[in-house]
Amino acid sequence: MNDARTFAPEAAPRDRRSGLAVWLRRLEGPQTMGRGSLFWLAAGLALLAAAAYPQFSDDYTVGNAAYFLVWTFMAMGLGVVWGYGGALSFGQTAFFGLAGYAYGVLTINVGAAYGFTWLALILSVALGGAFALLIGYFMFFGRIRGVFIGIVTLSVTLVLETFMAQTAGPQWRIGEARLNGFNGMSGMPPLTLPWPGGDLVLYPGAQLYYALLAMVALCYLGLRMLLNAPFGNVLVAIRENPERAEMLGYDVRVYQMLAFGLGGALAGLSGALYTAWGQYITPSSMGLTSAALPIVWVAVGGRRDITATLLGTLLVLTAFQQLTIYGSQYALVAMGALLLFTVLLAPDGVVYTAMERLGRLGRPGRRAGR
Amino acid sequence: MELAATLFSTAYQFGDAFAFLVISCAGLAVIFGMMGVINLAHGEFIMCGAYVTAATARAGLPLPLAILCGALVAGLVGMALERAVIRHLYHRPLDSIIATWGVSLIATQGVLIVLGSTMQGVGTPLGGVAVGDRSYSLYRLVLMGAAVALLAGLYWLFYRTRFGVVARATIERPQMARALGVDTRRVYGLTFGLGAALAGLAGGLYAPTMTMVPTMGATFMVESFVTVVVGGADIFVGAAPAAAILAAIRAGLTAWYGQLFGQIGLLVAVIVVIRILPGGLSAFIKRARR
Amino acid sequence: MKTNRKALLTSAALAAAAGLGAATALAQDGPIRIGVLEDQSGDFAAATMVKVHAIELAAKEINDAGGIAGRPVELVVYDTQSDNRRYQEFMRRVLQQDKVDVVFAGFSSASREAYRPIVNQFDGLAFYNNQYEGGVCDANMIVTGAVPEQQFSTLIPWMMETYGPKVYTLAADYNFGQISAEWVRQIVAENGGEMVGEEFIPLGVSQFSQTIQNIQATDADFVVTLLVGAAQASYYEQAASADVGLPMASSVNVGQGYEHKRFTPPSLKDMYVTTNYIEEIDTPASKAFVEKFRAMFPDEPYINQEAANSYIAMNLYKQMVERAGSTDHDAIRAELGKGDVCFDGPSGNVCLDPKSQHMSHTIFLAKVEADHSIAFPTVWENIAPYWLGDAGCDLTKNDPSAQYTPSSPPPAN
Amino acid sequence: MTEILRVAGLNKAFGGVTVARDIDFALEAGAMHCLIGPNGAGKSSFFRLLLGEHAPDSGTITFRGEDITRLRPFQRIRRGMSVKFQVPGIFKALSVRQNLEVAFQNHLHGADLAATVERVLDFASLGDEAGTPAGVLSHGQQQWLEIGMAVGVEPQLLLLDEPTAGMSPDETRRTGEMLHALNARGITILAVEHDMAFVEQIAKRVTVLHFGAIFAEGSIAEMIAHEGVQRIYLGAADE
Repeated sequence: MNDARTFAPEAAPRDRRSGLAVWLRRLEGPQTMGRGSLFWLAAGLALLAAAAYPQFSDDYTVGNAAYFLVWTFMAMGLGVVWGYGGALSFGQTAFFGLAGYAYGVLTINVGAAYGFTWLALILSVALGGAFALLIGYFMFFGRIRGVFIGIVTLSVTLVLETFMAQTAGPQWRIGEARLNGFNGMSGMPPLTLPWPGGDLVLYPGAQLYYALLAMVALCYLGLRMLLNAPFGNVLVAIRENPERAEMLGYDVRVYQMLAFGLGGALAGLSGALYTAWGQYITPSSMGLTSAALPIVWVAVGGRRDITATLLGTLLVLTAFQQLTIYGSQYALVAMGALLLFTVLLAPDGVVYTAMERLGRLGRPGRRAGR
Repeated sequence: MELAATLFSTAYQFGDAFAFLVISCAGLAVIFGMMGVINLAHGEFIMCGAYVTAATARAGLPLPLAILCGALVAGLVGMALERAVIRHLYHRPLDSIIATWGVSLIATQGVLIVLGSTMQGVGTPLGGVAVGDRSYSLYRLVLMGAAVALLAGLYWLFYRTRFGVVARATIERPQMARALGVDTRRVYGLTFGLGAALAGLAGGLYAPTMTMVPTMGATFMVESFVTVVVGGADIFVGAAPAAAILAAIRAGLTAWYGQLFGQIGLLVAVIVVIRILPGGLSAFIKRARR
Repeated sequence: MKTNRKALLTSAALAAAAGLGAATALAQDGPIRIGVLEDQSGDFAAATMVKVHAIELAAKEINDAGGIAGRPVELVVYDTQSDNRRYQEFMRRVLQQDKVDVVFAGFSSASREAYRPIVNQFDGLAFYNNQYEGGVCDANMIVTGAVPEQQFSTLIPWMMETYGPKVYTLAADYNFGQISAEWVRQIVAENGGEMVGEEFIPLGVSQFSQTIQNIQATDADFVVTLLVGAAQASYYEQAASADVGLPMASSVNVGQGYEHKRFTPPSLKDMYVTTNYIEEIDTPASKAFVEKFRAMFPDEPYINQEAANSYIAMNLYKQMVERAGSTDHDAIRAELGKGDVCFDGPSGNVCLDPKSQHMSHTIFLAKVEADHSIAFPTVWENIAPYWLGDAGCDLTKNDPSAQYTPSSPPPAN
Repeated sequence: MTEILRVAGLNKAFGGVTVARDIDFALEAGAMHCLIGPNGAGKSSFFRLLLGEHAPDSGTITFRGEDITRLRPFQRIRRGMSVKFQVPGIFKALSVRQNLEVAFQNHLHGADLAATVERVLDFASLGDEAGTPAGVLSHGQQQWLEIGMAVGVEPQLLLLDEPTAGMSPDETRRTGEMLHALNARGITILAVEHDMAFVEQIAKRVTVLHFGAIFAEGSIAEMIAHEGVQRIYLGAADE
């Protein structure tokens, strides 16, 4: 019998580059828009501008910007699950809420000393991710697909909301922490950095803003690398044609479950940060309206590209808040109109379309050979 | 006598839950089951039907006519919406979710701005009837009858009329239907309008029993979705048994453990059914029948 | 843990002090800025639009009469869309950016709990002008709405005397409903009555057939309905059409959501509500208030107790600032601490209680007749918000910034 | 020669429709074998059973000496099966190169991956199209791309479902050459095909399916001469 290794290289030179270099190379790639020095120059300038801007602004505006940054993690997570993985989750808020409550319970019981709030943050995110993995296992290994994923996830978040809303009584407590039903849990400390000469409490303001900005930048770059890694390629392949992906030897279920877990962990990160930001978390943050919001951000921004998702989310959050301030009663009408407009005229998302028009940034799949 | 009264009470509770599920889900089931569109503005069609019913009834129209008026107006609004928005989204089901949600936002808040935060309702007609030592609302018995009539009517429409046959053919094989000279766009438009009209009918039927506010449609949403999902794509084979099963779950849990468990039980039932029967009850029943 | 949190708060207050302190000093001669965060859209809009109007009415009156201590009043109004997040965003905005002197904010208890940490962080002053489940012991909050001890210690004994000792409670399954039900239970027991049933309804439930049967299965003399929101309000219509026929007692209906105006008679027949104000109250002060209100807002559907509370709160604030000679919160609270901050307004004479910073009320018993007109079988004058003070909350001594309930009272010290 | 695939007593029915009836079938390693039969004969269903997309009601499938009847599709692929569907199963939004990378990265990494991609591009005559989104390739090119995706990762057995459907005569001929080249390198090929000229070009042996059962088996010449085979094909043509 002949050697069946038909196309495999006989003596290809081994790739000697270090793992880090490989990962850095993946900052650019087919699954993400933007490549070349011009793009990175623009990105660097944007980061610089974001870093410098508290110097020219007031505390409120900076705190408000920090608040917007809080939500971007959930949006990027949904971008991965929906935009790249093709599974529309209507229940990211379930993981958001779970992690938010977990942060509250942990920090109320243990306190903020020795930087414990950060450990609590990590534990909460892990819990959100683990719960998402569990739900993901249940769904994807149960051959649930399409719109039914949306319905299952929505049901999960509504169950959590309905349950949490009735935990007002004193019997609903975990250690020191009262769940406090519909009125919500409060009294947890904000994120606190151990600092020589006294802990640094990250109230909404410049310090929290910088911490969040760093986290958003890291998370964004990390996702770019992951999406351009084999994992991202397979995820997109599954979105495009799950049957074919399976026939290439991929366990589609595992990839989808992992993507869903990642999305859940990122939603959890937003949830824990939100709780730390406002020192407050309610069941209504897992309700129908809250559950729909991330979908709106991602849809309007653009789900097919992580950069569009990030920028779009910030844009939509700002626009909606401004509408509420200046549009009074008409704000919700304008939001609805914005959604309709997006879906009908810029189905790939407003930011995505704009970026594509901008052209110079290049687009996935247009490289000729390497 | 005591036993008969208890039996009646149980049947009444079951029938009441069943009627609510069937009536509120019919419009959604037609639109989702036949067209594959998840219509998040379903609740707003219900609200539309309820508002029109209340307005016309208070203007002096007899209630049954007012309810038909509500259904008709909701249906016309639905056809207009289909033409303006939904038509462009048939090949993008996830986008149609977002678009209909946008419509729902506009409708809810628009009604609030134009008509105010609340509207006077119409009282529940017919009064009560005593069975044993308890009394029951006669109108709710009428609703149960309406639910059964609705199912029968839909069956007749889709299996015994020309429109129904053409609609089913179009939805199953659009290209083929087009090749046979069917104006498929018109069929889609009419089907969506029918779904909207059924939602309006639900609003009209329940208008006399509920508070009239712009957000009233939202209270129907969870139940309708749950029923449609558990039922699966075929509304006749699926929705009716789904409504029956869910009504039993809901009425049972509510009676034994209270409203909280009734509510949560419904949602858990959905998750479990989707997990065990991905195609819903209708796919399961069809397979078993073969 | 507690001390730890306090320390955090102090350090934050210090951080914020520079900005805020300078602002108040500078603003001394400009207008007095009042933040208004109320739901003008979303689920609660029906009951809260009128609060904004009441504040606008009070502001106009104050400005026409020369302002507060000669300074005009300026309103900074935001629509919070019945969304807790908007409360968080806008409370931060009014305190940090608009630098208002005082905030009038919140309808639902959840919204209050959402913004309270922010008020505490910036050491702001907020008026919560809503009837609620009680128990907020927070120096930064002044509450003008009625609380359970004011509404139930009057209502329940009267109902038991009039209709009988057997009580069925139907309550919304969240904080307000559960805590109010707890009060009802306690007062029924104290008066030798019997709870024949208690049922909690999740928010958003609109179908009540089973509940109606549960009530009929008991031999209740009357039903305490503590239902909240548009969906749950469907109960009355459904109960009436099933001929339940029992009198109802409530602390939350009519006075807030004017259900008797919105529903078709006779679905609310024989409902008894303790409220501190509704527009039907037939006193000269009330009539004058309604007349002024309708002159400015002719289309106002209904002037409810929250509208009166908001109007009263504006006038109380004016009085305290003028007495203190400053908008400084400590100076204002010092005046409040004297215990004689009172106002004779549309609902009669009311006074602020220094210990809890809640308000005393004249409680009217409103009875809904078959044609949905209102009768007032009785009136209780000058009912104090006694529970928090008795339970151990004393804001003149310390500030726990917490919410207590009868089953989790302030820690004994 | 060793046996690479054995199917024994395979049965499958959907409701009342039997798509596989007592199928016994074996394939020698290195063979180039065609499945023919009229529409609805169960050819595609047989493939789906082999791939594990459908679970059989009874019977066993043995691949390289291992019972794979209960394995999931991706597990069978990892054991050396590979498939090209009738409808091009490529990822239209990805470029040609990315399609190949996705296809191979399960097994290969870094420079190995790059080198293999280049070879397959060359083999499938797609070197000039590497950066083009696969969706805009011609029909024939899409088919070749998919064949490339199917063979890059050293499969033992390649399943082809109508590889030349919709191709021009010239494309069909080049496809045939491609398959011979693959077979010469040791890949066993099992193809479903309608085009009898093409079957003659590639197949040594042919199996005829009819109503889910094996109707006849033999060389291509035997099958063309077979009276029964002629009858079912003519019968099918009447429909």
